[in-house]
Amino acid sequence: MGVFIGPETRLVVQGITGRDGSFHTREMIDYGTKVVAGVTPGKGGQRFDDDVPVFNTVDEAVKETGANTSVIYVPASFAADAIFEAAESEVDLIVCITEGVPVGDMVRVLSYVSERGVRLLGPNCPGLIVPGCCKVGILPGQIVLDGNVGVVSRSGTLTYEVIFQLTRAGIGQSACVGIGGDPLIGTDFVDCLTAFEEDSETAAIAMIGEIGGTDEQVAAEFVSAKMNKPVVGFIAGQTAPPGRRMGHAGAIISGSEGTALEKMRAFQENGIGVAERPADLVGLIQEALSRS
Amino acid sequence: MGVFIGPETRLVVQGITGRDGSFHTREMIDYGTKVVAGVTPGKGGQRFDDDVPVFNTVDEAVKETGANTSVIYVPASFAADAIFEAAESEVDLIVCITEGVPVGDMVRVLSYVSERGVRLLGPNCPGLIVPGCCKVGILPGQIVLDGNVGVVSRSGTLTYEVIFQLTRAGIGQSACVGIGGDPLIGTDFVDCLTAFEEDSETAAIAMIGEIGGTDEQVAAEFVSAKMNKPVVGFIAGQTAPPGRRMGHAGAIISGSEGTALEKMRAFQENGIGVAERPADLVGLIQEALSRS
Amino acid sequence: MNIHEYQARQILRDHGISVPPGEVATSTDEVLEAAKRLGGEVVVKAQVHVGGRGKAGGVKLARNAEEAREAADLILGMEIKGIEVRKVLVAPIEDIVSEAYLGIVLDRPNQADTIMVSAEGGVDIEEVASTMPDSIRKLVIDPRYGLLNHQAASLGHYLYDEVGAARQAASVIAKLYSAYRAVGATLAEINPLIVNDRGEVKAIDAKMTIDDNALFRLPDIEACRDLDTENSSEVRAREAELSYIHLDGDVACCVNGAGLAMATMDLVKFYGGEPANFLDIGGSSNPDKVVCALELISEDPKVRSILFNIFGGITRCDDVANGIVEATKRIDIEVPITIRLTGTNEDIGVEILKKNGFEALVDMDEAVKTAVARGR
Amino acid sequence: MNIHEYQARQILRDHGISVPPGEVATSTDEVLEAAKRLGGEVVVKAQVHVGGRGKAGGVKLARNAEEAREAADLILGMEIKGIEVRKVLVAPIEDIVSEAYLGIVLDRPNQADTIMVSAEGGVDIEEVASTMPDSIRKLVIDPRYGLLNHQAASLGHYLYDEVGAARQAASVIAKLYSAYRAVGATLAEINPLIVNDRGEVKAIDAKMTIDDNALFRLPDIEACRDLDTENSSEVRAREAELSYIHLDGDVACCVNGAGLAMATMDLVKFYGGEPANFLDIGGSSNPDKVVCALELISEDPKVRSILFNIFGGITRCDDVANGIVEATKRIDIEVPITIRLTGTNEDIGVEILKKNGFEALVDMDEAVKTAVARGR
Repeated sequence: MGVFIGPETRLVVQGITGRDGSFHTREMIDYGTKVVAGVTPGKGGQRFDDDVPVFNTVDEAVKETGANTSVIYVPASFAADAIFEAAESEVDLIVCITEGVPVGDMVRVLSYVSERGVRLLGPNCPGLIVPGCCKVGILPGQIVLDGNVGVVSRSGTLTYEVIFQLTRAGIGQSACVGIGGDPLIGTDFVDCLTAFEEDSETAAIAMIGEIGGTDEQVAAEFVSAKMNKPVVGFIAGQTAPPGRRMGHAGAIISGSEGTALEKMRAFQENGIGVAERPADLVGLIQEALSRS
Repeated sequence: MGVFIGPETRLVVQGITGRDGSFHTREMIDYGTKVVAGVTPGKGGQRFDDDVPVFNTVDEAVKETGANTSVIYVPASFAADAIFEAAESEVDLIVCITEGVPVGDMVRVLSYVSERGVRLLGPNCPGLIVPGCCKVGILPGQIVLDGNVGVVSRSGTLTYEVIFQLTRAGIGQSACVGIGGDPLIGTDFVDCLTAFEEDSETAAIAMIGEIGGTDEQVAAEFVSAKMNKPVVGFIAGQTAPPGRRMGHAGAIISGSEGTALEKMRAFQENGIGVAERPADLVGLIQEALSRS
Repeated sequence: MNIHEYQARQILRDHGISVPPGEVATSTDEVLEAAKRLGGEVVVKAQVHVGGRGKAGGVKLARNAEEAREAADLILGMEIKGIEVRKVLVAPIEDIVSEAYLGIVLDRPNQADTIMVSAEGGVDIEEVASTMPDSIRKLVIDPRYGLLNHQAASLGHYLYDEVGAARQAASVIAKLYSAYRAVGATLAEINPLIVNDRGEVKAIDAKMTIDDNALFRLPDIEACRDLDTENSSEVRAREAELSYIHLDGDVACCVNGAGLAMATMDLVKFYGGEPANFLDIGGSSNPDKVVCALELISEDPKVRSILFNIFGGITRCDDVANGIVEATKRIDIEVPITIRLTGTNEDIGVEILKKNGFEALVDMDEAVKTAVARGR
Repeated sequence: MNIHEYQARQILRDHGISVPPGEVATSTDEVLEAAKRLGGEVVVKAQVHVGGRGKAGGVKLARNAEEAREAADLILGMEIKGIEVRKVLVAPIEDIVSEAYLGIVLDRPNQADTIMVSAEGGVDIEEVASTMPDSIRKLVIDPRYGLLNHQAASLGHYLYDEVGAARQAASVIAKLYSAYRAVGATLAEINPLIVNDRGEVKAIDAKMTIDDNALFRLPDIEACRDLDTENSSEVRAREAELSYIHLDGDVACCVNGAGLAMATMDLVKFYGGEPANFLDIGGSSNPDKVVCALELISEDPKVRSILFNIFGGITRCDDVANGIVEATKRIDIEVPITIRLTGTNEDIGVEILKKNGFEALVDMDEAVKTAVARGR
């Protein structure tokens, strides 16, 4: 198995008949992901694209098809319900793409998934991909290249950018994971770094953070304390004016906490090479790989 | 240590300044229980009977005095709050004497105490006593006698009756535990039987049940499956008319479940000697002790 | 506490559940008028707190208002399982396409609330449970999260294939759970939950049992109590915070604690007597409770012997002794009183009794035997 | 979304918290009349969404209505941290015996809501946190059980020795938590929470931040939004579901995704330019969003170069390309446009652009460099 997903991943798509759900289901199938079921309440019994069976509930989908992973493309007002439902159905991994989920919902959801021992990725994340094998979410399959660099990022499209630049430089990825930029998320940097450290396919890791919160600082300390594999990083938002919101609810500079400068310093102090531009990650990774 | 309490018990009394709380605090102190603190919100800083320090919160009481056990004598409307508070303060055992606690409150309370790994006895129970050592609750100390019979009961005063008759016959007790007659309680028959089975001071057990629910049936199966020590039993409510409530909310005959007859049969089928009258328990226990 | 169907229907309505109209009536004329207002074709249903109304003839269909009046004439005043019918519910007849069962109960083994649904509605759930157990789907509610939306949705889909009905049912389930929690219920049933010919999901019959211990914070629900359907002695007992159930024997029992009270009744029977009541004066007793208890007993003409069996714990023997002395001064008791008194403050209690000419026994069996013998 | 003090006070009042009276006014005459109604001795407070009002002169005491009018004359129209004051709150002066701090915030590291109290109120909590950190008591709320009564009681006792004040404070804490949850807040502060000379605990100043993502289910709260205090471009952007923040530079950026947008701005700066804005067109874009984005940019007179940086994922390149074509037909754009387009449906998008005379770059650094150069 790769990081969190792999050839044994059997995917159920929640919201399979929606605009985004249907588009990305086809993309995932084309990439080779085993999409075994879809869920749209009221459309149980139908088939998506004359192929994937659709169920009214995740529970039925899991029981009938043996799905072990769920991906969520439902509107924000139903996203918390969808995560609860997936968690109760006993899948191992839930990937929530939906953005705009109220944090008040997430407080309850995170307590529930952690109690049930289910891994949640997101919400408001692009999902994850193991190049040449399997993708869950919305990461564009054509930009990745099979290789040995783990990519983990709080951002969506900035992740694509970094992957794209690595691939253009001939540097392949073992897995790319977008953890999402919301203030409350499931899987965090430390979870992903732990997985990459244990993953035999991964030789070095690129970590992409942004302003707001202290997750990057916590991750930096984890890297120096617990990791043997080299990690390099980039922080977006160096020019963001203090106190202004930059789209992501998580990207708020509050007082002295969470500035790009602070995070970059935490990286440096803990042995994480810091890229000034996304493009500089390529050189840093090449150097890290040559050392390891 | 005895069953659940012993010489190392350090007790905090919630509702120490109330009518029942103050009366029974004096009784417990007279019996030798180490009452180290009391709690009455708003009376923090005072001393009960010029001796026991009173605190506003259980948390303070535990931190200041090292209390490890709590007993609750507050009115029904505050009982759930009192249990939550005791559970959060990290005592090991909570004994709730209060009767009339809404079951809707208890549903949440039981989930909370079980999560925190705290033992709750009650509500609506007389508490427990280890003869000659320590008592927590309202069991009259003068009726017990130190010995090797464990008594466990869903009832209050019927427990006293059984203890009284054993004592008059010269049969002492290792511990007497009243688990309470409400439909939702913390510690149940099986918990007490487990403790008695493990307790080196206990040679035989008298179990007193009543109509309603299926706890006695579950306990009977446990006795035959897991216990080596002899158990004898009595069920109150043989003459209770079906479908009428007999004071305890738990004592309702619903459908075919929970009649005295059914419970007595479960006892017999699982090797538990059944007494027709409370007085008959004496002979049954004597016989059991002579066999063991 | 049980509440009537019409009261339960109102609670459901207050929580947004679709319930057909209906009126309560206590006379045939009221039923006639109600039936006219409701369009004539109605069902007349006895409002009593016992099951099996239908089989007992307590539910009748009427094609017009006059038939409704005739039905009411038969139902009002009839006795169902010993309870006189004093009220009926008059409701229009719905065009029923399908009948399902929906219930929420306090689930003692799971220490949680459990929702049960079955597409086999309209009959007793006990019957469904025994004949078609697989048709019942149960959901134990985690009290920490409450009923989650997807859980209600899933039960809706279980009941109905049609998505509109499934969604309506999910909504009814969520609202019933809100109602159940808001009124401190230990049972809430909608049976049948119907789909009518317009595809609407509606609650036809409703039943609720309220936790007595929750009533102190729910004055509106306490007001649902129907004192007419209760024994007046039992009503007075409850007001005095006693637990009293009238029975048919002649040995009156006055005991502290429910378990001991039941054991005392069992022992009365064991020694050849018949208990006249169950009477638990409870813990923390004050002398007034004992006075009320003796008043209730003294009003039962069948009673030929009175037995006190008091084992003091939180109840103090001196309080009970004072109560007995006080009560016997106020009330003229003509039957023998046997007193067993032991436990907390026993010495003081016995002293009080002696001073006032009463004897106190210590042994329960002896006291019961004596009381039974004195009642012969 | 931030709401004004007077709006937060109303929410507290709706949840049963004792808040002194107060009136909002937008003119000196209104302030005069309000002050008269409130008894003359009042405080006049600027209603702006920034901290440090007091230091900036935005809060003034008045001994009578005429003084209030004079205070309002100074405050209305003044600028605090670049925001013009258009409204003031007029409230009577309370006799304050003690000032405490009470706040509830979304606690990211604990993934829960946290209550903070301190007996050192009336100043910024950041200041308290740095000067007297031990005076702050924190309580992380378990979302599964909510705030438990004993927890609120314990915080009340922590704040006040006097039992009456402690109980009132516990009640305020419980009500503030209800309010916080009901309005989807991520911050709710009462600072100061006072005890007045009659021993009453009251909320004097109130501050709330609402989770934008929760507003869809709270139309009443959405209605609190003060469009006057926001940049009109930003208001229009929000209505079009764009994230837009106006800045002072000359290179306009139009990007999909917040992280990439920030990285793009960083790169503009890296290559010697100054970003004119932050603009995230988000995921699932439709062509209309791009049109609105270009409209907003074209209205900024400082802009000398426009840069699109689109990496298609859930956003499709063809949608963006269509938007650009559509927008440039509708709006007269006079500055150079540089487009970087790659990812989902890239081929179709590039094809559309080419057909309409636009060039598309693939490399981000190259695109940023080009856009910066074109803006010179």
